[in-house]
Amino acid sequence: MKEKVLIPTRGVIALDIINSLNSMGMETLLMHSPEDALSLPVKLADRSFKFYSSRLEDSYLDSEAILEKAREVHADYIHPGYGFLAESPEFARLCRENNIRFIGPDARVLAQVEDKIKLRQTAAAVGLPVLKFSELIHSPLDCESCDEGFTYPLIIKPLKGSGGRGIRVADYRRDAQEQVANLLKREENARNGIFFEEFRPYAHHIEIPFFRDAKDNILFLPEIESSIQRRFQKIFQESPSPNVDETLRTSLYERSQALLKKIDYVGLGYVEFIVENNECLFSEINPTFQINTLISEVHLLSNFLKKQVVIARGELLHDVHGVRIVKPKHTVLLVSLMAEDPYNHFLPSTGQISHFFHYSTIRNVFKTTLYTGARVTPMYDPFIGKILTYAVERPNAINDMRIFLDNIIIRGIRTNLVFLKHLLENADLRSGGTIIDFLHLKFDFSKLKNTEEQSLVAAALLAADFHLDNRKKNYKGKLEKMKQPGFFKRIFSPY
Amino acid sequence: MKEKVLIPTRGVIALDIINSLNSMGMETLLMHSPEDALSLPVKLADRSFKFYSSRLEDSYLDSEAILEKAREVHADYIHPGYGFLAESPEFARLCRENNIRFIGPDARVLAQVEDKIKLRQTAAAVGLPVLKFSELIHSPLDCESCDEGFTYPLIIKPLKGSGGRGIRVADYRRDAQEQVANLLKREENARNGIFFEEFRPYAHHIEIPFFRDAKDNILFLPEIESSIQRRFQKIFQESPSPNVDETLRTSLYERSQALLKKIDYVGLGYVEFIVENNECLFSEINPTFQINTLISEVHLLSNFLKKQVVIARGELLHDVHGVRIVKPKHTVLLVSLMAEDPYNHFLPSTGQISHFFHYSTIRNVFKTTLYTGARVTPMYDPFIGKILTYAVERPNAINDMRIFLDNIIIRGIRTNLVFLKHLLENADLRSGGTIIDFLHLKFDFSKLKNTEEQSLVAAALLAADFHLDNRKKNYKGKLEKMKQPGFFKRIFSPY
Amino acid sequence: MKYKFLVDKKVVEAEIANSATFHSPTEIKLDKNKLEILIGEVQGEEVLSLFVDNKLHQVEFVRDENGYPQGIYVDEEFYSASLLKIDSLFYYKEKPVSASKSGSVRSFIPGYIKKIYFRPQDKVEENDIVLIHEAMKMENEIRAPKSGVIKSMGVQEGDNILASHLLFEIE
Amino acid sequence: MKYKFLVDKKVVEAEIANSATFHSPTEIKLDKNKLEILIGEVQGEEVLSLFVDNKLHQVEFVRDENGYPQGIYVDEEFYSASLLKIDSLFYYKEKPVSASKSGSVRSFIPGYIKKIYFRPQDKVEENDIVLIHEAMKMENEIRAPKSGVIKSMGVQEGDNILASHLLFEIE
Repeated sequence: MKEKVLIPTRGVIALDIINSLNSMGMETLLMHSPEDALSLPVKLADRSFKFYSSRLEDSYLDSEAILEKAREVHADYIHPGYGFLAESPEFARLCRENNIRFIGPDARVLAQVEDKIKLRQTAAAVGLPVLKFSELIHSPLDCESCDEGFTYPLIIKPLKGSGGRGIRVADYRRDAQEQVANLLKREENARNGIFFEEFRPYAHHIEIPFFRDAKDNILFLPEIESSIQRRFQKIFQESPSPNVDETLRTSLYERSQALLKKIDYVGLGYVEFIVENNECLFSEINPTFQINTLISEVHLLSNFLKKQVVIARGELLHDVHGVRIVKPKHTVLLVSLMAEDPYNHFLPSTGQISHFFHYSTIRNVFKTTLYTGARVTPMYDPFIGKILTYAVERPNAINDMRIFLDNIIIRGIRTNLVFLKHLLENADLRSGGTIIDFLHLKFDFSKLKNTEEQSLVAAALLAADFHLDNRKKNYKGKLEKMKQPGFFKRIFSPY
Repeated sequence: MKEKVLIPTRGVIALDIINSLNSMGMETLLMHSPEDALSLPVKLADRSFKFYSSRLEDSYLDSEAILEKAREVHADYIHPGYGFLAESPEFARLCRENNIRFIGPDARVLAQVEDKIKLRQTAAAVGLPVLKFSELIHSPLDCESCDEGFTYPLIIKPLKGSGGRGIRVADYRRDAQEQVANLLKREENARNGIFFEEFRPYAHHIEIPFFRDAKDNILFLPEIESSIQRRFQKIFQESPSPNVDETLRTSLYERSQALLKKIDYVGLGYVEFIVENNECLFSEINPTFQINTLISEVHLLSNFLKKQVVIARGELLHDVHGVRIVKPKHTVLLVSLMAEDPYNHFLPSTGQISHFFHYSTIRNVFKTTLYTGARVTPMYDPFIGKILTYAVERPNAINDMRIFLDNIIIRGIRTNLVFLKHLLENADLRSGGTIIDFLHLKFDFSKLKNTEEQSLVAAALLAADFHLDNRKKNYKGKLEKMKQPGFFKRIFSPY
Repeated sequence: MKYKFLVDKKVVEAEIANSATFHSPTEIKLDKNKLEILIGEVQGEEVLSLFVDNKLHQVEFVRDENGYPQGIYVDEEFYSASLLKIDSLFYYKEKPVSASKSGSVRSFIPGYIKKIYFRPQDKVEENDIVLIHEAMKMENEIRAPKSGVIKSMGVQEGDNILASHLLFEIE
Repeated sequence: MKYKFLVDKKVVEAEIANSATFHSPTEIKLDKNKLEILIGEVQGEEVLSLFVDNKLHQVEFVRDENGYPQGIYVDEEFYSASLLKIDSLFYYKEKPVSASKSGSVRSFIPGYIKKIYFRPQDKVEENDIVLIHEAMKMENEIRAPKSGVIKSMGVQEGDNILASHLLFEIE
């Protein structure tokens, strides 16, 4: 009798979970919104159940409906993915009360990492330097007192919540006050409060992935640098980081270990640091399975989720005694494919995929929800795929990634592919100069187009188009005014 | 200035070559038949040139046209792929005369391996046990004398030629005579002759991939077992072989080394042995880049073609001094995707791909010429893709492969996917009992269908189809005779 | 309603409530078993996804020229099938008459004419190889169905032909 | 024939032989450069592949409602473009009049109405945030274009809307 796992989540993370669990011989039961009825997870899951509405509150956030289904199908586990209910202590508690194993840290741990200020205070208490933060803010008026000792620009963050949601950068106090006012309009922010945090444009964003069990056995994986972000969404990630040396690495591990022991964290997680020069400041802990888990799987050469399930069963990490640190054999890169139009302010681009093609090569993984005929809806996150390459030498990993991007064709929506291609050719990136404000300080968006040669090709094609059109018209004996010029079909795709 | 490589070949091997050369920073110039004008290699190559006709003699076999184009575009190299001109000493000679580097062994070496009987005699002369072969046959009458000492069934092989083309199995003498008569109708067979070879259904087909340079430095890669074949086409390959132990492996390497030294083979190649019990009999040498080169790349963790180019330049293997044997870290599997209908005697299936989808996972490569809209023509080989998985434990590699096959959807043509799925569940295969006549002796083709449960699902769907149709008809008030029954569209695909 | 099918030589009876539209999960009785069918997404007339016991299946119906089922592919696996009975009324299917003239030989799959051994007016014995029809790597020896004289050749060496192309006629 | 384009703010003149059909490799003169264009496969009216100097390109034309080019995607990269001249005859393009009524606010992309802060008849100051329009993870604060009274609300909280959906009107 297969063990049953209920998966009330969507997108690429749902694919990762379904795929891992299938290969572990477990039965995957997906819950999906009506909007997602034709999505890839529905096609790959063993069974799938539809929420009655696509409103978040009535679907992926509806813990009642999820638990009811779990009872009905006798699910042994629930894997919440990330976001949605994955970080909710309340939901973890409800799962336990229903005797369903929640795949993730328990309610106690989630509650501890949820409050970002308390967590930093705890970290400071065990001797970790922490990223500077302000008092809790409940009104725009608090800004004056709270920004004392900060220099603008600074970051405004909700006390709770994740996934970059609601994070803002303020350039001066008036700006801060306006943004605070708007953020406080959201009920959960008004309830929990928000706070200021120092903004370090030249620092690096470093994550330490780990597993910890109830007997203080810890498995540490190579650090992941995810400095390069757009709208606080990670765009380019790599592991190990070119900006972390052995000394720094050791202290990152030691500090993580101390904090995790202090809060007795049990499960999978990511300790996040802001690193600048030789300073490394603790920022927060991400307690969920993530997009970049794939990176750690390459380092570990095994299925990451297996360990998550083991710990959810209340067992110990059988292959870890004390502290085990996995050493990287490769440089692993991960880029995020987004349904955004780089030529229109990266606005979300939605629609149906008319052509989708990719040519897979060795030492490369492309996980995406796209297929020919798939629909990208405005309901959700523009994140539609991730691409991973790895090689012993960092430059080779970058080259492989660059080449692979040329072997992806997507028609029907606009994506950030061109942007990614240019990013991978950026000299600072290639020399390892990945910093938090990279896209403003190091990336020239005007470069998004136009080698001289290419614009000649464009001109030639435009001319050919008109020329053939003329001939057609002449042939038909209509020389006067062109009604509908243009010979080639509007969308012309060789794939 | 990029070095230019002319690539007068097609299909998956063309993709491999283009991809490797691109990643080496070389310019890829493809030559393709009109039939292949929309094929994937055309889309991935830097530049492509069309042969004027699709007849083999006027396209991929037209050495004149190829060399003319090579001169015109100032190609530095020609990579012939496999088959076609890759094994022609004549073509290799012509390339040299035109000062174009032929990527492959030179004319002298190709001539030596082309004649299968001479080569076995040479091998025997340096002390290798060889696979039993007959005198040369030039007429059906020769059969009586030539089958002396053989037991039927036996194998009939052309003296020259490759790719399983023209190989037959004869069950008794009269059968042999008929088949010989037919084979001799082909001009090249009449010229070169054919011969008998012993058929060993329970033996294993083992290949030793190697690189050898002019200073007798040899790089040996882990042996590949490719016993399981259909119509002498490899279907399932694995490396290392579960049927080769260390002692045997050592002697395979030693014997290969002795033979290669004797004929002073320079370049990439595969020494083929037939292995049964502790006997290992030399069969032939394949001098070309192959489908299963991908397997060796996983073992070597580097681009195989790079070394082929180095040797084509007349240089030495810089990282090999004396004999270097690469030890396998994984079990690597490779299956062949064929455009054949397993429910219709594996007849070739041709047409346009209406849906193509695959979901790539880690430690897995899928190289295929398919894309949504691609056409599979009857002109060529039904080989349309290869799928590779690898894992430390053989059973995991098999499971990963099995799961990955479920994540491939192909509509518009029939493929051997179902067959492959069943093959991977075969108990003998899983226990490593891969033998040359596997499909006749160990595989139950009737098993290609129908778990009890599944046929119930089929019945339910048929009933639903009719039922909805009835309702439709009733609704329209037509109860009498059904004209066009069936509610669902003829082809109904959720992807 | 009751439907009786022959599925891979096994007789299966299926019972469905008359009202069933499968737009909500609906039970089908099959002999001693039960399965629940649900139509997922629909686009115009076309059903885009179909669930049996909440499991999505890829389904392809193979029908004869009258639209009656000859078989069905479920998740790539083929099941021969024919309808025997709807409720109590038996169902008789009229076989289509295949229009093959003896003596005229057609290609059964697309391919390439590799070699031709006879010319029009040549005498042939039954079973002589008349031509080699190559489809992909397979060489098919096309033989004379009967002894006689080649009346006409429908192909030349090097031709690419489609399925059921006239190859030659014997009189 | 001579064609003059503005491509990314650069003027480029292209010259093509009148007879050119590009079904055989055909040269185009561009200022001091030359490029060879060849149409590959054609299916009916549609061109399936196009080569420039034997290199296959993915091309997508963006045209205005009259079919005139506004830009072109070449291998995913976008080039703004407009036609200036054909041979000697200048070409004037008439701009389409956009039909936006001041005071009535429409969505610029599809999305989801997260929050509404005003009701019809409410007074609003210019620049007040009237509603939050969420598209994917982005929250767009939709503000009042002018001071006045909310005449009508085109949406409710929780609505999923398409682009250019009427959000509200101010009088």
